Amino acid sequence: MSKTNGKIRIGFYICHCGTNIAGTVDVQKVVDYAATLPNVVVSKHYKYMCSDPGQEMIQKDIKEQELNRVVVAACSPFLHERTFRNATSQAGLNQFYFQMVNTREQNAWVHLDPEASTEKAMDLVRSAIKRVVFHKPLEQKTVPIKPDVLVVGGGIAGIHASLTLANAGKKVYLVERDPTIGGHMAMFDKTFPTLDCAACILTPKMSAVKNHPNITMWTYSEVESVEGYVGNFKVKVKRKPRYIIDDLCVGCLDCIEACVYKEPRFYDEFNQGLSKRKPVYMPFPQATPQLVVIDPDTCIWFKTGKCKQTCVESCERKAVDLNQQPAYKEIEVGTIIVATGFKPFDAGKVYYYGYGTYPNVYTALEVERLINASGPTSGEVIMRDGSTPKSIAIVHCVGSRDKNTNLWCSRVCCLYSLKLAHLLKEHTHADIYNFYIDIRTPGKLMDEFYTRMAEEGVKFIRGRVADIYPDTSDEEHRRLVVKAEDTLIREIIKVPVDMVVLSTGLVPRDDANDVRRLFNITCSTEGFFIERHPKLAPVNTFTDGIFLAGCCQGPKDIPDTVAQAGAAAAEALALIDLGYIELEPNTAFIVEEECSGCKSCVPLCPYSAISYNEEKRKANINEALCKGCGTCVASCPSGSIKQNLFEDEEIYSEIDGILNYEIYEEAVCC
Amino acid sequence: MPDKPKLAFYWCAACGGCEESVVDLAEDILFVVDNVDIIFWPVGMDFKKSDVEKYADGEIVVSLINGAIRSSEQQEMVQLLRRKSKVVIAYGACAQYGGIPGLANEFEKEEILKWVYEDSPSTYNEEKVRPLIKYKANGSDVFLPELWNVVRPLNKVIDVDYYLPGCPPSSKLLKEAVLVLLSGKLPPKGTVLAPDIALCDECPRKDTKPTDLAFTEFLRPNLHNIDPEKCILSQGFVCMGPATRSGCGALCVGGNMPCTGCYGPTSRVKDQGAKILSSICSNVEAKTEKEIDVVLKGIPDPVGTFYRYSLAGSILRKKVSI
Amino acid sequence: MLLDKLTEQTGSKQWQPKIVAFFCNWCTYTAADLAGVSRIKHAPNIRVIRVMCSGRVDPQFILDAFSKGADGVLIGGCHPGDCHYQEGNYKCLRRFQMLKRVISSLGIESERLRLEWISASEGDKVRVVVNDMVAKIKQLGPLGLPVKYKEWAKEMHVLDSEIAGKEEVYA
Amino acid sequence: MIVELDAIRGVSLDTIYDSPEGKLIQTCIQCGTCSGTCPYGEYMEYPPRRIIKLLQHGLVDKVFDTDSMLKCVNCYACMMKCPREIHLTEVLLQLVKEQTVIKLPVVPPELQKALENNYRYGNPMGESGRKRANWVQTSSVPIRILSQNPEPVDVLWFVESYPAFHPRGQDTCRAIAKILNALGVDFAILGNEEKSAGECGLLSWESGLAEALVDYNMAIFSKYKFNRIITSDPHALDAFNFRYRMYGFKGSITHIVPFIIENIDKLKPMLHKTLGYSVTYHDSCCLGRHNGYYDEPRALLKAIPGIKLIEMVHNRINTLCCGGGGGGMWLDTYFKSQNMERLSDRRIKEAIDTGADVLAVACPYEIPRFEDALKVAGYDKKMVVRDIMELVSEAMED
Repeated sequence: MSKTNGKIRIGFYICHCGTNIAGTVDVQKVVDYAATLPNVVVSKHYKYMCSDPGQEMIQKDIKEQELNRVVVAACSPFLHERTFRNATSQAGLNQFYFQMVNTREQNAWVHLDPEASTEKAMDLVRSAIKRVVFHKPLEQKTVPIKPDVLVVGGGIAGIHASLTLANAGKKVYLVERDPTIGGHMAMFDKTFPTLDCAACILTPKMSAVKNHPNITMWTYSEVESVEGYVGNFKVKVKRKPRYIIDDLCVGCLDCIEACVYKEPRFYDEFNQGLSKRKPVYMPFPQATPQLVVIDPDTCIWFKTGKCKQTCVESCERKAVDLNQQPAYKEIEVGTIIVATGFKPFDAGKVYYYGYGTYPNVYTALEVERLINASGPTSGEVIMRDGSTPKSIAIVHCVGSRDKNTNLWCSRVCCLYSLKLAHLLKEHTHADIYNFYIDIRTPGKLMDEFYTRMAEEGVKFIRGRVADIYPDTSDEEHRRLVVKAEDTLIREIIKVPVDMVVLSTGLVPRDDANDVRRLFNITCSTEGFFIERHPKLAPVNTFTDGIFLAGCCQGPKDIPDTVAQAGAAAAEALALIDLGYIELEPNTAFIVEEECSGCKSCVPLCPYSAISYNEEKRKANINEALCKGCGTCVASCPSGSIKQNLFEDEEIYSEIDGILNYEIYEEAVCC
Repeated sequence: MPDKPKLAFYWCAACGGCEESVVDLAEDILFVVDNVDIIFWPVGMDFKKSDVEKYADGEIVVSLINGAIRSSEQQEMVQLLRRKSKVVIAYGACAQYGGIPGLANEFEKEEILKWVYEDSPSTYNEEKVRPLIKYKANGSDVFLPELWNVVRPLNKVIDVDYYLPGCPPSSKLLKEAVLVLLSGKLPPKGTVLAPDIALCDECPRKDTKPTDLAFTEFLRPNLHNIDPEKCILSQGFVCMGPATRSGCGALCVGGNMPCTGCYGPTSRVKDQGAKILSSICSNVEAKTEKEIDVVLKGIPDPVGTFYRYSLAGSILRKKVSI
Repeated sequence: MLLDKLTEQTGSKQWQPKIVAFFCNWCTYTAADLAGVSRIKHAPNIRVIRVMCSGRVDPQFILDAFSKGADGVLIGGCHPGDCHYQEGNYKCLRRFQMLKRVISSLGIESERLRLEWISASEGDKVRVVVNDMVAKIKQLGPLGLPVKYKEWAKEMHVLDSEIAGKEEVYA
Repeated sequence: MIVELDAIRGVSLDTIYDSPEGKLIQTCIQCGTCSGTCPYGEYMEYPPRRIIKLLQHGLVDKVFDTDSMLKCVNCYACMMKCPREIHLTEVLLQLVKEQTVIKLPVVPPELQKALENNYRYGNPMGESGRKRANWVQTSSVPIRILSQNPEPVDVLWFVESYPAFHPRGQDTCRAIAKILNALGVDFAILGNEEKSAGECGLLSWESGLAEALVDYNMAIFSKYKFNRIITSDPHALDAFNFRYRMYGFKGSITHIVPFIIENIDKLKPMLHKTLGYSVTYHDSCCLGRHNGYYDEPRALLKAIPGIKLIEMVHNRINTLCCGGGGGGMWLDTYFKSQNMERLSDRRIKEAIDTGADVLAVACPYEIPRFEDALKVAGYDKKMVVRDIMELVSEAMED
């Protein structure tokens, strides 16, 4: 005979989490208390509930004690709700007969007073025990996953993720905003610590993307809108007009030669403005795809409507089309990888470093171009005033670790500063002074690289640069004086140098907020996208089916970026290969005989899941479209919409439990 | 005719409309009179309290009590009727939720007395005389009922078996209720003897209501004309219909006025006012605090609008005094 | 006796406000978790009920919590424009603006009901908001509606005994 | 970067770690920006970074035996550049300064005198308080003095000691009176009732004196009805905005430059004279670095017809101090005795390098300091020092 006899039998468990919970919450007291509550037949504590023995204990009790409800007080449900639900269902109970109490993140970790903490735990445990009574057995919802993937951003992260997926046989759409893929890595000269040439390792991957049959590469394009959900996103991509017909252009560059501007005179983005380009240009020699682009902001035809259009005439293949309009592509994908990258910190924001005021103050990215063999000076370090520096100061932490700009350490600056020190020394034999706060070189072969630079004679001065100003004592040469406290020898030093390199940090892109909204993911206040869990789900977002790769999630170097891109691709593949994803059954439904057909709920649903049935004169919710926010439930004026997992009774019982309402009941009977 | 079931009517804090509704039965009242023995009906016939006291406990089969409870006398009378009756029905909105008298719960008793006996424009009372609960007249003590601080629905004072909603209940519902009671097939205790679905269900303008409701302003029926063909809510007038039980046949809408909610909420709702607030506000179009406030200003008295009949029976019951 | 016990619980020097919070799953609940992971200490007076979206917060829940003894109710949702469900937070805001008017005309200080936009990254804002709310409610003192209801009911009980006396007079 | 005044009220070196400021100090990364940017950093045995480290190790007493903090001129450079936003100038250095002056075997006589004068006469130069409003008689426009006519007034102009007594300061005062009058501002001054607000840095040497002056001036303010206070002295602005607020001052205080900028549309049509000067503007530490008024003075100068503005190498947040703050005004002799370069000398070199005709300022200390420095450099015939208000007034002439 069943012990349950139709009765509710609750098993309650509280986890010590080592001392994480038990150090603050008196778990014995909570267990003793829970045992006195109605319907509780088992009340236990254990060192680690999420461990195998912990789970087995629950399963054993479910079977032996014929439990039909389980409540576990442990960490956040985001961490282990799934674990305990699985344990519950493996013991033969519907997994939704389970309720979790957040006793670690939202209790033990944030409160100091053990008494208050224990009392809070008891309130929430009582609340969960009351709630779980109303739980219903539910089935999980499964959603099929479309196999195609959208990768947003064509830097090294997007390139690597796309190739990984394409090599696994999946169809990939790679969308890049700029006219070429390659991102920041394409601008670098060499990479630390191995000093391999960035172009040599990147360009083969760029052409592999271009030539891969499974990759549709859309450059000079932007994602306009994203609708739908994991498994079935509908994405609209805008292909900006490059005024060149892709299929006809062979990259011969004749049109550039023919442009009415005889000399290049506009800011060249790829070379950070250190050289000039024409309105019609190829971003850089290895640009992928090998297509020129016409920039309407500088082209005289677009600005004045008057031009001889020599570019059009020059093209034998008639590839120049000045009337080209934006084209819109609509695609359906099951998963999305966001790899939108970073932006270097705007060095002008640290006003006293004189960037933009003194021509010989450079940013690190400018120096990358300056020392690059295919850069504006063909790799010779010739400064804006035409001279070659004999002494160079490299200023670390520009815009980083500073409450006035950005708090974070950008992680790569120390190492690229060392790299630039080496390359500048190699190119100019100049004296190099690195002004640093701390040298941070974690990772494989990184500190060895630091040692090597020291051996090469690069000078290191521990002190943050406080002021940079022209050296007035030297009237002809106008060198720059770099002033700082050398904190190790405790002296204020003024070092006259010819060139200053500002090692700027990595910051989120200006439109991070728009991108975040577009994909319905979250970002920190500074603008880096937030991963689902910093350790256990580092490439997932809070939105199922959308993954992160590269510096859009936070500053990182190339190896980590590539590793993360691979991980994001693997996460997408895991979904695609399973073919479906299980979702919470927290959908809303309308009880037809209760609905008066007042139609108030219909406009509330952003997913158009609610429709009005003209025949029955009632509203109806399409479960497949419902995302389970519960807004219509709260709004239904006659209480005729319910939400699975969040029914009114369940929430009322939580409120009752928290406030221990029984003690009042006698008082309020009449 | 000792065998006919005994029936009592009583009124508490009410306007008298519920009593009228009994008369509204018209010729059907004869049917009622034929089948029951009305043993107490202060409005209609001359009975005394002592007449009721004479009956044995439970001897009265049904008491239909209308009006809210706000004085010592009303409490005393309904407690007496409860003792003497098998079944007590809260009759009408006031007995069920406090009704219009329940809106007095927005004020303190002293505020009310001061207004009525001193400050209202039509009052002339220089000595500020107030009624006494007990005074001597011709040598003997005379008692007046004491006004309570709180207006209560009937079920906060005595145990109530059934509810007949409405201000007043429609005669159709009353007749159906009487028939059910006479048949002896009693519904579960606590039942509201009206359909458990909102008014829109039977509203003649239901089909004119759009599915893309979005409020940009709220209008008041005393200041703006109502289109007699279209859903009143969709024109921007607060209509309580979506949050109110049906059963009246959408009488007010038939008279081109919005529903004010007298039938109370459905059984699934604890607080009618909160629910209609939730629904109507959710459908406001504005998105910023400022813009939202501008639109919501069109409802100058939210408590009086959303809780017109249900304040005393709502979750919060009454203004909290310090 | 019971009343004394209740008063003791809600009115004594040891009185600690109890705040019922409704946090949306995606932003504010996550932020509260982040506060935990970052060990950002804050007042222990808050009891969180997780809902998927601030749009799920039925005004009835708020009133219910007050009537059952909450001294304050805090709703936490995603910032405007950031709702995981696009617009649930706007719906919450609209109801909130009206509900504030309702409760304050019924004598409940509007500071007892608070709506805050706290994004998943704003762990520290959880601390700031909770501490601030607790401090403000401590200043206001207990709301203690259940105790008040009990006090209101007294007028009826007091008269129960008087009725007995009066009946004699009537007789 | 605003210090929570409530949080530091009553904080001492012993209790600083219990204050929110103490938490900030614990986050110091010893980067040395403070010492590196300090104009006298190279002359200090314990520049700010080392003071912080000593404090962290409980050894801060060592600093009191040196004259390091005597050399702090309250220029706010360390504080504004600190990557941890430690309020060095506002909090820690003030506390160390007070201890330093207690421990000093001999207080430099000039400083001693200035402190005494402030105490006895209500101004640092030792002038009779009864002559404070004498300059009013030389004004071309009528100026209301509240003690004579205590009717409520819109704007109370807090004149301060240097403008009231120094001949060049009085030039500025007359210019301000003329401008306010032309703009139709309802204004008045306290006249002889006014006492020095207590220059913010000077106050830090002597908290007793600070309290006396704060109490005095706040009592005077409470006698009259006015809507806001303006002043031409950024040091007074700082004193009111920071020191006075700690003692409960709640009034609105604005410097004359942003005040005029509020009325710039009304002023512009009155500026009909083309001046034709090339001008370089010196950002005062208190007005610029500490209160963030970088654009307003420049906007005002640009509104004057014919003025060409040239920037010095150090400007805005990176400005070089004139050396007059933090008591520096009365320590020139002491600094000279220590073979320290006078900061005003250092500053005018940059001004001369610009080739400008006029060095424009917005602080009453700077006129005498820079005029003197130009004289020493033998450059006083080529460049003149003018308060912005003087230039505006000049442009208003027919």
